[in-house]
Amino acid sequence: MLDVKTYNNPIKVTWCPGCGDYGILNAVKSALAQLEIHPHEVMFFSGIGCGSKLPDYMNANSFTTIHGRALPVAMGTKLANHDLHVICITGDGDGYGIGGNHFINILRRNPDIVHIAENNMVYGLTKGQYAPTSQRGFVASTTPEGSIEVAFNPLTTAINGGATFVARGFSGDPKHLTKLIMAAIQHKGYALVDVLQPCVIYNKVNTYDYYRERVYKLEEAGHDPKDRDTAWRRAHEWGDKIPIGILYQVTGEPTYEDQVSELKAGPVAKRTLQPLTRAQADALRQEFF
Amino acid sequence: MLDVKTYNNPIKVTWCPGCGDYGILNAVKSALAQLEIHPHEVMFFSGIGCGSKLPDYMNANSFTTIHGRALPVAMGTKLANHDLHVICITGDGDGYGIGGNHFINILRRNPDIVHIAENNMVYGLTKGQYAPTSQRGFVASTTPEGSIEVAFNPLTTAINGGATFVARGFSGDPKHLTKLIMAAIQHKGYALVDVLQPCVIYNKVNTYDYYRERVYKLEEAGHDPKDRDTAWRRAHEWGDKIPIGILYQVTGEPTYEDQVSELKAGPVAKRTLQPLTRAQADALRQEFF
Amino acid sequence: MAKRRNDMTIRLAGEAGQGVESGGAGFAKALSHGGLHLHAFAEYMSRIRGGLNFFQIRVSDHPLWAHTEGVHMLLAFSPETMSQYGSHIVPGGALMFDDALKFDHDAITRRKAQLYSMPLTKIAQEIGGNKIMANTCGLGALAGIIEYPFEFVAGVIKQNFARKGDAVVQGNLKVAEEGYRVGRERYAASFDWKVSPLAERPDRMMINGNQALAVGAIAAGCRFMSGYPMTPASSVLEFMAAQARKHDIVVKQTEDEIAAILFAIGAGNAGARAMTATSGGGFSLMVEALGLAGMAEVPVVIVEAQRPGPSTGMPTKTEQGDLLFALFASQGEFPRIVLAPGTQEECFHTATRAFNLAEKWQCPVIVMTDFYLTTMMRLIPPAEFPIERVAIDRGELLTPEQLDRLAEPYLRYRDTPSGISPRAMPGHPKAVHQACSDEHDEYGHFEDEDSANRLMMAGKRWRKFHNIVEDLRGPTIYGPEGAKTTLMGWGSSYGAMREAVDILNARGARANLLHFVDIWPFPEAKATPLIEAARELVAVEGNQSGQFAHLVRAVTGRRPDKMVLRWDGRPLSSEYIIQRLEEAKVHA
Amino acid sequence: MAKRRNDMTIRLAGEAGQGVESGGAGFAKALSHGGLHLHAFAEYMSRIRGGLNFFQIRVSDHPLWAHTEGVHMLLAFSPETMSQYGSHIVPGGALMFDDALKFDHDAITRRKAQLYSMPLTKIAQEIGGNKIMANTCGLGALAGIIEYPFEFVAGVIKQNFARKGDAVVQGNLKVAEEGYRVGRERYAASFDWKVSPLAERPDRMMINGNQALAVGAIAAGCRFMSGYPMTPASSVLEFMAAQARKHDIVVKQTEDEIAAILFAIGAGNAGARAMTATSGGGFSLMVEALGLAGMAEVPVVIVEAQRPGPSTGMPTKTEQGDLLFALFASQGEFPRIVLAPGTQEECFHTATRAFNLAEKWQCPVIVMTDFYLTTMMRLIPPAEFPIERVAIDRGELLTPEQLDRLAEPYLRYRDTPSGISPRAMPGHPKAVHQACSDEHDEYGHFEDEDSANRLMMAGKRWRKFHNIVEDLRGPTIYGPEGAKTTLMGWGSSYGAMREAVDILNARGARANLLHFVDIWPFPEAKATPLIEAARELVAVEGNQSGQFAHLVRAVTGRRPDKMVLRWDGRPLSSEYIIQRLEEAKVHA
Ligand SMILES: Cc1ncc(C[n+]2csc(CCOP(=O)(O)OP(=O)(O)O)c2C)c(N)n1
Ligand SMILES: Cc1ncc(C[n+]2csc(CCOP(=O)(O)OP(=O)(O)O)c2C)c(N)n1
Ligand code: SF4
Ligand code: SF4
Ligand SMILES: [Mg+2]
Ligand SMILES: [Mg+2]
Repeated sequence: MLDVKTYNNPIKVTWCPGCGDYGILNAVKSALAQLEIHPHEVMFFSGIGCGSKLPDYMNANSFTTIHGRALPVAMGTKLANHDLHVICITGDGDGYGIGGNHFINILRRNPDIVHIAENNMVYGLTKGQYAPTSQRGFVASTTPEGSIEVAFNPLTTAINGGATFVARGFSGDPKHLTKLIMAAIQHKGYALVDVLQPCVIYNKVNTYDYYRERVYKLEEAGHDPKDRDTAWRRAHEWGDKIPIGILYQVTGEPTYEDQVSELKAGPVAKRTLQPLTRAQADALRQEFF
Repeated sequence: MLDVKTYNNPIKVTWCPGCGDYGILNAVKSALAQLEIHPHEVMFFSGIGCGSKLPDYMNANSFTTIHGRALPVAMGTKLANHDLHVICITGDGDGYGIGGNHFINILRRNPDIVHIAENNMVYGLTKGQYAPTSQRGFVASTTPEGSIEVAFNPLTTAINGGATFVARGFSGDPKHLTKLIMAAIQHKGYALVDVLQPCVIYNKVNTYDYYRERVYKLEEAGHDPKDRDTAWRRAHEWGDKIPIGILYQVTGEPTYEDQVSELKAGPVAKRTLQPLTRAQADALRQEFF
Repeated sequence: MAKRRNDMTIRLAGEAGQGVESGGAGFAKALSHGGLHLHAFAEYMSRIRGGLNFFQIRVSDHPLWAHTEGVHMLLAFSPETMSQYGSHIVPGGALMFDDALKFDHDAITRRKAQLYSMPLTKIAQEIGGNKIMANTCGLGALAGIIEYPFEFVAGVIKQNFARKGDAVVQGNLKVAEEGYRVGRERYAASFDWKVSPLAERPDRMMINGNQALAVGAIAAGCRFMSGYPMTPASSVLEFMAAQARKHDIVVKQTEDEIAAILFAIGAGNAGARAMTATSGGGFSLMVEALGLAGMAEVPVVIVEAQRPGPSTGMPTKTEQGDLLFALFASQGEFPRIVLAPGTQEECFHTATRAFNLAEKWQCPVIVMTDFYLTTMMRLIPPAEFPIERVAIDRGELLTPEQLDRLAEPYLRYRDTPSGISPRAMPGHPKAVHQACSDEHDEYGHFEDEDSANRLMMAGKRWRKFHNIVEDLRGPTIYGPEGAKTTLMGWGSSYGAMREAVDILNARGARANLLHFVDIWPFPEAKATPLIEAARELVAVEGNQSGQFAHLVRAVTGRRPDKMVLRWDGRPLSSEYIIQRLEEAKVHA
Repeated sequence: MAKRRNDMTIRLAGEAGQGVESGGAGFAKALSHGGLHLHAFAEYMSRIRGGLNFFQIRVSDHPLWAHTEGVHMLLAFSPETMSQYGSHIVPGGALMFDDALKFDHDAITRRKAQLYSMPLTKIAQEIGGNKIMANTCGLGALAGIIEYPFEFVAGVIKQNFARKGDAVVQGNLKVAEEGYRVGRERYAASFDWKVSPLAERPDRMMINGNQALAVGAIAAGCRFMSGYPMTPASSVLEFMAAQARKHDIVVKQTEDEIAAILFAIGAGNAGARAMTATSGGGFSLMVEALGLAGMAEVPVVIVEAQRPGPSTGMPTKTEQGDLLFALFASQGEFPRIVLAPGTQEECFHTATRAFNLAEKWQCPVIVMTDFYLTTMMRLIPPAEFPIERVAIDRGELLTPEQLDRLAEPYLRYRDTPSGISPRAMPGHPKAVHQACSDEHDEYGHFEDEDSANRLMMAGKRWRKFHNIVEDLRGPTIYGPEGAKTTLMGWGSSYGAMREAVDILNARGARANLLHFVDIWPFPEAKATPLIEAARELVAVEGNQSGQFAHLVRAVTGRRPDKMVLRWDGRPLSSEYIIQRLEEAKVHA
């Protein structure tokens, strides 16, 4: 195991005291340390939002992209250099709201990418508007009479859309979360870890207490993550009992990178660039005679 | 019943001979005629693609928007004037691909909007690239070795995402399709009719014959569209047997418009505009003292 | 040194969440009740708690147009404020702080600022029984030091805490009073700046740019707003959401900015006055739909509240860096109108004009603001916001009665001399309405081949673009004619330029200004003579390249003689302009 | 009238799906095998079957740069072609058609065109046993009428039908031969234009702009392309997909254009040369990400193949309407490079330069083409595409060995005099790599508050922008120095301008041209003297407002004396330019 401090950097964390993002940051570092992945072997991608600042607080490769767009940038990097471990960090508004189309499309592609979503069910950084994951009736600055939309369910959507690993964690239980993130990294294929992340400022509904009273662990409830139908039904559970743990996992599916012929000889980013040979050039010109 | 010719206009249809879109156009006209909806009472919204030209071939209000964006424009219109029947016509690339985020969000909102998707599982107008709905392995100009993505399933996605009416039609059976469209129009809430639409030029896999051999009618198979789990499982069927008909319908859910307090007094587009009264103006200024 | 009365700047500074903004707003209210003129603005970080924020109040007995850079009294809630803002205190000014906080005193005194240590927490605890009232105590002390009558502070406390019950009101009152007493006793004598209430105390509105815009939109009959949160535009959406019920406005936060503008276009095409608001990043996502509005000729108002780019940039800072982007955004060529108000009053009037212009010319109207303008507040007489008397002109929108009488078939895109095609709301039996993003014929049907039709339709849109300019205004002129130096700017820099002009003229350096609200189509006929007449033309802009100067040169050929540009995320100020003017070399 | 040899234009026209393009390409090949020079371009509709398409071949014994408007021989496959294109036939020219089709003969003869009725279907049926060979018959007849030796037609038939088996080859050969015989017998005498093979018949490549760009990209070592289909850019993606296996290029069609550019940015940042291609509508969606590439300093090449806007516009027509949009797209200010090749050769070289510039300056490079340039073909000597000799310059990309030796901590955004920060590919233990869309410090960490840091980082990017210009080229000059008239244009209009210059000079009206490939940052030092030296400066552009003229005036102050603009969806041609020049009034 590596020293967790390997991933520390001198940047001052700007999250509010008590924010659920701290637990996620610690869990991520701890998972990497336990798996002995060095800072230069992993690359983080995030969007914009409170949660998306996470990579900035770590010593590791990262690309803080734009709001909602971590996934496609990560995909481009993975396809250019699949030697890198790729971890995406998104907010709920970021990853499921404005980034919704990238989300449903990464599900169909199964790249070997880990996606950790900091799901606080509110827009934190922009000061408390409702999010797609906000519960129906959630009162916020832009929904003074309460949201009138069905909340977006990332877990059922992921299972429905083709994800091969779907889990939910709770940032109030960082040990359990660490295990989930480790499992996600070890999973070959796209792995979603949706994290229940209390925003202590703007979400007065889904608080630490709210979750502590409700969460239960799937692995303790005899859940079989291999069966898609069961997983999908389970993923609808919300209310008195909220499941955390691995909801769904199917192994043996080829990753996207595995299926790209052009990557058989190794990452394209690592090929030395030189002009084509005379023979290659002639063959290319030949297309036009 | 109105005369179907009511909806004719002098525009020359530009679809290829044999295109599945003809059957859809006829079914749409026939459904409106049977429901006695006049051309000025309905408004069509489409994107860009072969299928999206449909509204141009009808005598009825319409807005041909941009590629992938019919749904949000339709939502804006519906919220401004909910007296209009609103029907969206999208291609599969258009409505489920580039427009994917609008699709998953309209599901959560349940506006009283009909969405007819011309699903030919290929990009027609741009000459035959693969689409999100293309079957895995589909060979096209941009996927010379065949698509390596899980095909997007609009039906399971709709059921998963909160749609209150989900059906599939086949443009080779316009009578049945007409009934589905009528049911969709009569449904109060968002209604998706995904239509299996052969593209006779670019999709040599999913042809009329392909479908004729495989489709069966749900209503003849004793399917209960009220149960979401059953519907979701059924919506995965693809291969030797392909279900058409109403997969899922739940009634009694409030529409989005029903829940917007500001619309209680009627469509906002129809209010006469005049300056605020002195009292209103004073109240507004009062916010800043 | 003689006391200076009613001309000072107070800054409250601390971490996010420490009540800097609410405290500042309360104190501003107290000053306003004394009939004083105010300018207030805030700086905050892109984080929710911690960090460094300030709220700054400039107070005077005459109307104010902008902030100034020097601070006379800094009320510090956290030690970091000192290292960051200490240098902003003018000589003789003071730093007031809770004696419970640790400061690097030397650094301050080295700068010739006075150090006013106050037992704020202690008083709050002892007198009020709750240290949360330390802020109240600080504000009381502040009033005491500047010798502003306590009754005004008391009035605000009563008003603000009323809904928390009498006990809270009384507690705060007592704490404030004690703060007042101690502050005055200890430091009033040594502090040179004083504020006293004026004889005339008319009601004035304390309003920022976003609020003024939203009020203008409501006054203009906006019936639909869709948006997606983005600093500094979010508060337009939030204000509209709060007002929605009262004015029957449909307000919708959408999944992204693409949907936001498309919802508005759908509503606008259906006949509701519709708007959206965003910042540069969101506007980037709206670009494709902007062209749709141009092609389909849909009226829609888009507020573009700028912040420093590129990309995510500096979310809570200010810049005027998106002008050329807004002018040319989206493929192809189509009529659009770009307006950039400079003050709250202009925000209000520009909003109402924007809706009228959008409907008259059936095209998108972009209103450009920026972080500074949207958040800064001034005290303004209510008469400047004649909400009940705005003119609503829907242009050639056909009424149901006109449509009933229609003889020929309705043509949505009828070719007319003005370029404007009379518009029917969809839903009338006489006027089936077809709109189209593809090139189309007069009816609205696809016609993307024919050359003659293309020339007709592109010509029609082109005529609109050329005719719009008649409805637009030339620049505002302020200052003496034939001045030696002419400052030229647009949008939010108005206040800073105006104050700079006043200062320069007071110094005898004859200066005036040309300020543009109406930017595109460029009001060439009205502006060119004024630009050409300028002796020394100075472009003043909150960006790095001089974007407006680029535009002016492209249209008029005139190159500014100097450029005063600012792009460090901070707003232009009169001091900055004058200092740069003195340094500025001739622009190469 | 004397016969004119080797200087004519042939147009094949019919519905989509009737084989207009394949027939035309086949005939072009036959001509090319005779050593002739060709220019070919097609016009088609935004539909898959039916409608009206044409494929036009201009043939000559000297190199050609553009099409001409007049048609000498129109081979019509459908009646509509006649009403639409009849007027394009020059006096004395001919319309050839299958006698099975019904035409309005009068309309044609009124225009002084000859009518060549041919039993194409009949011959196909009787000789070949299949009416599908009517096209082959028509091409045979065409060759007969222009007296081009049959052996060249036969050669192409053998080549093209080889994989369909001998029977098909023989059938087509017989049908073509009979067409040749009948055509020649009936009409050769009355037709004035003839084509004969040249003595020299070097191999030349028949290549269009998109293909030339893609070949350039492959030659430059492009390793990643993502895109979303959009006319007229799709064929770049499709060509790359077809070549992907051979050159180990990852090619990905994404869910939309937003993802397309972001995939490319991700790949570019990871160290693979990456590109995307789209048209204006897709580029609109890429605008936000463009700014990300600017801020995060990621090399990426973006092809913007223009078509007439606004919005969906005219998908299969041509225009140069997106220039100013490309220059200023996205919020804020950042370095970008905009290049606009004018010919296939320039497409190739511009693509290779684009990758080098993108990596050297670590910024987005936009290559602007348009429908006309991307689809028109010319016959070009292979030496013009020196694929194996392109220079690959990755700029300051640190090698693993350099990184191994790194002494200080790696700073992704190190402040340097050039503005370029040496770049590490993520993955090296010595260089943890952090990229950021927010304003950041040298390391890449968020720093969106500090004024000094902002000035450093914005200054660094600004220096890059100013230094880039040293790598850019001034305009190409063609024609005599000190000409009376100087045509000024950019991108695809090169060929038409060049031929116009030749015609004008042949007429004694001394003209030359300035053609810009490198547009932004504007190569001021190299261009301004040339622009200022122009006596009569004429802006030639395929748009309505004169966008390049706007830019030139903004930078140099010089306003063109005349404008020749075209915006009906059709490409500029020498005839159009000369005609407008004669009509053009001084630009107001
Ligand atoms: C295109 C764009 N639109 C809007 C924003 C403003 N913005 C920044 S973060 C954010 C949402 C934050 O919510 P979420 O993604 O849930 O993250 P959280 O802050 O809650 O962790 C928004 C809307 C932006 N930066 N870019
Ligand atoms: C933003 C944008 N990107 C791309 C295009 C080009 N385009 C037009 S139609 C189309 C796809 C057509 O496929 P689909 O939506 O499935 O409709 P179909 O033609 O198959 O009916 C595309 C990519 C466009 N018009 N706008
Ligand atoms: S606002 Fe909420 S999500 Fe953001 S840092 Fe604070 S607690 Fe965390
Ligand atoms: S290309 Fe396909 S979808 Fe398009 S009109 Fe032809 S058959 Fe129909
Ligand atoms: Mg959130
Ligand atoms: Mg399709």
